[in-house]
Amino acid sequence: MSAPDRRISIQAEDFDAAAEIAALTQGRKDVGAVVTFTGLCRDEGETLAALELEHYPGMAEEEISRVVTQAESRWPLLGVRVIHRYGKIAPGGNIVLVVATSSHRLAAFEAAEFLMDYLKTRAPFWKKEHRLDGAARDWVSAKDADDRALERWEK
Amino acid sequence: MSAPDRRISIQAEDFDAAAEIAALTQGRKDVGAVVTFTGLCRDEGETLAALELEHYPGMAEEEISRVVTQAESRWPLLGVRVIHRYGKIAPGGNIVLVVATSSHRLAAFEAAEFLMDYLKTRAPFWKKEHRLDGAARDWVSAKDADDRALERWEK
Amino acid sequence: MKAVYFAWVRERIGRTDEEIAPPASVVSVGDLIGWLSERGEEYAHAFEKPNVIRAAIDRTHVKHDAPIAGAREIAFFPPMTGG
Amino acid sequence: MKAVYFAWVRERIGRTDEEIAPPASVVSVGDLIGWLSERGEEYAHAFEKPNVIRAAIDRTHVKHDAPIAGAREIAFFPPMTGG
Repeated sequence: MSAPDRRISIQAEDFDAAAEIAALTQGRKDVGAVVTFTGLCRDEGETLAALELEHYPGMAEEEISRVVTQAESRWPLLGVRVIHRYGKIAPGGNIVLVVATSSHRLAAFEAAEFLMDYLKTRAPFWKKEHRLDGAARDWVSAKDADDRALERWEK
Repeated sequence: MSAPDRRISIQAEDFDAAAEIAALTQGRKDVGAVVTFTGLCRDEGETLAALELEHYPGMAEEEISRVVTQAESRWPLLGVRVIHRYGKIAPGGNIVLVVATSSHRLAAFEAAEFLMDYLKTRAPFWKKEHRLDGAARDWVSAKDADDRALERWEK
Repeated sequence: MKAVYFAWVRERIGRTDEEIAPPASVVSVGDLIGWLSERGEEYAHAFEKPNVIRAAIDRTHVKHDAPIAGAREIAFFPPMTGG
Repeated sequence: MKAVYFAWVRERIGRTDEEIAPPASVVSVGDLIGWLSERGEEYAHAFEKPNVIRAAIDRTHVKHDAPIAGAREIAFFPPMTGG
């Protein structure tokens, strides 16, 4: 089996999920399952002007790379895409994209979930909320639920 | 909470995953997670001319609708798309699309997996293989693994 | 009532659907499979392993012990392989 | 060695990075957090709850008991909230 088609990008620019899926599937007949996760900036209370994402340049790429390598060793993946944006992102905007392709659906689903659980808790990114009323800018707190989500992979 | 944005389609035509994702996310700020599954026609042995998908018109829509209703009652979903193609599909072509959107990633992931597990075993579709050499056309056998995948939701 | 057939059940029987009028002694889906099997070689071939045959009454999956009374459309087919 | 700070640790300290030269008695990441806390109010504020502070040595996550010997770059930051 050849090495999975892998691309990791930390970027300010928006991404195009369809283009990433096409790059992982076009011209090949071995991909049976594509699982795509897109994470977006939410604002249910109509109070958020933007999220600002700070990251640790260099380490972000390296840490995500380590997590992707773990996923590749754990599931028979044909391709992986991870794109994580930084900078200011307005409500409704894209934050993160994970695409995992495999011959079979269970591998693609599990790998995509694993990648997201690890990105949430190990990739060096921090979110700050900018409020519409210009009030205190708050750093988003880490969630216990995200730490718990990790536990299912540690077996 | 308003009813989830739901669309189910059984069609011969190809689908556009990006257009479905856009329809579920554009102009709204409450979607935090989009999980998309695309199932494609595989041919690792270079022996397949096409898969032919037969379905039970009427029941296919109704059964998928029942499964989507179950998913909506089980997870806080904002939107669901299920598109299942029928007719002849060449290797590399799209067969099925499931998109689930939610505020949170775990709900979107679980709902998409649940929908695929149920589609595989309960939606009235049957695949027949057309070989390149024109030899016997075989009906694809159901997999025990697909039945087992269902068990995790029956708790 | 109408019987409809799909995939290799349809191919073996050689038709997509037909009107059937089973006698009153045919109560369940399983009884109906047995009754149909007697209609000729093609039916016997289609239903040779009754336990792999799936059925739906009026577009809803049912088990072989389901009663057929009141059914308008009964479908027979192999295990599904979509998705 | 170089210390780098992110998110509210960076904001409280008021700088993104700096060269530091801790004494030989500062052996572990935890020791370094204690030593930095003594450098002024802004540091004391940033590190007031040492157990919530995450650290990385040369771009790899480490625990507070990790030795700092040989490190070129040590980063301090709150729990991550990406994804």
